Amino acid sequence: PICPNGSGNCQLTLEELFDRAVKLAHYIHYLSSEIFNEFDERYAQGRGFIAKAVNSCHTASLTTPEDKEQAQQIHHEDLLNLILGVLRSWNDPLIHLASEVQRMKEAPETILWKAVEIEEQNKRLLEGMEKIVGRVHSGEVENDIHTPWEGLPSLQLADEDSRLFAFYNLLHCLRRDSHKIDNYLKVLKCRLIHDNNC
Amino acid sequence: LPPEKPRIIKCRSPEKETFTCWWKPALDGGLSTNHTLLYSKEGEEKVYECPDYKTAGPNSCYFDKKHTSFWTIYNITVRATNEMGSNVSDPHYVDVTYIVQPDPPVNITLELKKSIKRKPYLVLTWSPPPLADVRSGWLTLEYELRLKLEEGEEWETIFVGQQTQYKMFSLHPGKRYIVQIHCKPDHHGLWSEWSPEMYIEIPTDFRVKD
Amino acid sequence: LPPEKPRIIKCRSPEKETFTCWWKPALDGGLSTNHTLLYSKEGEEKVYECPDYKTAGPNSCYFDKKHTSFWTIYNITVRATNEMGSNVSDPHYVDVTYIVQPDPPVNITLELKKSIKRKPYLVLTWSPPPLADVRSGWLTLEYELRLKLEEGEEWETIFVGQQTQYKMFSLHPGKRYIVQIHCKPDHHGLWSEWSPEMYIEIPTDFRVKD
Repeated sequence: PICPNGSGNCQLTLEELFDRAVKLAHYIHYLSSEIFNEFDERYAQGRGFIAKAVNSCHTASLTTPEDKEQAQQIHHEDLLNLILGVLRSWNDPLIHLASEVQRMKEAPETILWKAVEIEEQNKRLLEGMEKIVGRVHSGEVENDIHTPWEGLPSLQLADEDSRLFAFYNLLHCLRRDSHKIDNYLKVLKCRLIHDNNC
Repeated sequence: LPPEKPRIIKCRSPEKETFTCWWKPALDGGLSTNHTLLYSKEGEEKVYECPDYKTAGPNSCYFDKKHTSFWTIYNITVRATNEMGSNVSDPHYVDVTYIVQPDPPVNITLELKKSIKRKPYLVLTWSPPPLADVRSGWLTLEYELRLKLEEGEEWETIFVGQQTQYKMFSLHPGKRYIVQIHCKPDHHGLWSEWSPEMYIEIPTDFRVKD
Repeated sequence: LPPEKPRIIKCRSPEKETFTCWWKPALDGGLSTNHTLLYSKEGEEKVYECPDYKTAGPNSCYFDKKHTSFWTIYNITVRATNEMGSNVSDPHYVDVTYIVQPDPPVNITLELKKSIKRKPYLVLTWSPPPLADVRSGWLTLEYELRLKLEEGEEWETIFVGQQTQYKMFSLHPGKRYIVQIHCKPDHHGLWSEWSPEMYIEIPTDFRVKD
């Protein structure tokens, strides 16, 4: 870290902030994939959930880049705000995911642990992204991009198939959105820090 | 008789920008059969036809950049039609994010070096496959190498993460080794083929003087 | 007399989630002295006091998950106060990523093997410390092993990168060796303690037939 001589305050460089954000986003997506795969193997085999899980993520209304060109053309401040918006949109569902998974019949320890770990690390990444946006953003950090989640009742449905589908869909969306965040941060890091020469 | 049900064999993307699907044509009992690939994308009612039946050869459909989206589920079917009727394959759900299979790494070099304490070690370096744009950060590749003694049976496989260089420390002096490397997108996708076999001989005089 | 200047000795994090700082208390000339740890975060004027003086024992401050951020640099000082006055340590800057010191590797095994042409070699294998293993992909570790003849003086240290296995070729038949391994996060951070000493005897009949 740069510790300016004599001044009472050292500061992390933008590169260091991005390095940590990329590593953390990579880790969160790794966990999200693992928890999805474990849940899919244990609870979703043969239930045809994939066909139903189409276009039902609570963050679908956030228009995010869907290919390389879109990811490269979007202004970095807009992409940073989108990342913040997706992260904020997951705060609430992740809190409930962690508590609802604990209520599931013999939910394996590994799924339980991951749900709690993802919730904690997501909050941590949000803290870091707000710091990065604060550094990069000329103006005030935009706080409005955020999509509400009304999925809690479906996680508590009595009918097992519907309840399991609600979990499946939430984990499917978590895997997708965490992968987007991981990918966008890698693109932004290469663009802003390495001049597109990673 | 109308044709039997065709079957979509697989879909692959070599560089996370375009993708191709291949199908197994329906048995046509001698009548000339025509195949049509149809797809719809998550969140849209519209059904599209394959944009390009040519580029990737027979019984294939090539989706160029304009027709390729990520984090979106494609519902793909193939319909076989002859003069007696038609038959549709089962739907094939694809999110291109999960079907990326890159080409093998290139420019592999093997170099023998001596550490400060005269221990021999092997430095391997390589480059990502040319098609893969890792510079922009859109695609991030991970690598795995394997090596074995020329006359040996068992490969030793080592995952090296995103590095494009690796130092091998524990080598038999006087032996010949075979080395190969392959790669995969981080998180999702499939391992590439192994790179062509490369040979390296560890000189005997590398024996450490006790 | 007011107390002398206290000194912050070190700060360590076992897993990038929490961290602890220790200080050397000021010489107090017999008067009862009280120590207070204060810290501020980069870019913030606010000054906070140590959240927990107990958990990590005397003359220490423990920062739990809630108080640990790895997006900022901490500016930490310790103030010693007695009835005659007080004195403040020099500031100690802490970036949690740089002070990670993992626990040593575990499950170390030593196995003597004979290669195809009866050449003996020793295969060492080990596992990452439990905490790092669970967090794979988040805490990437590198390893270094050292060995020496039991009656020898000098350790031979070998860096083995991220491998969790190593083959040793040049060993003296009939001798006893001591082996230890330690690990470090791949970019920043500190070497762990050495693992407990392990012993291996190379049988005499392992004489190398050239």
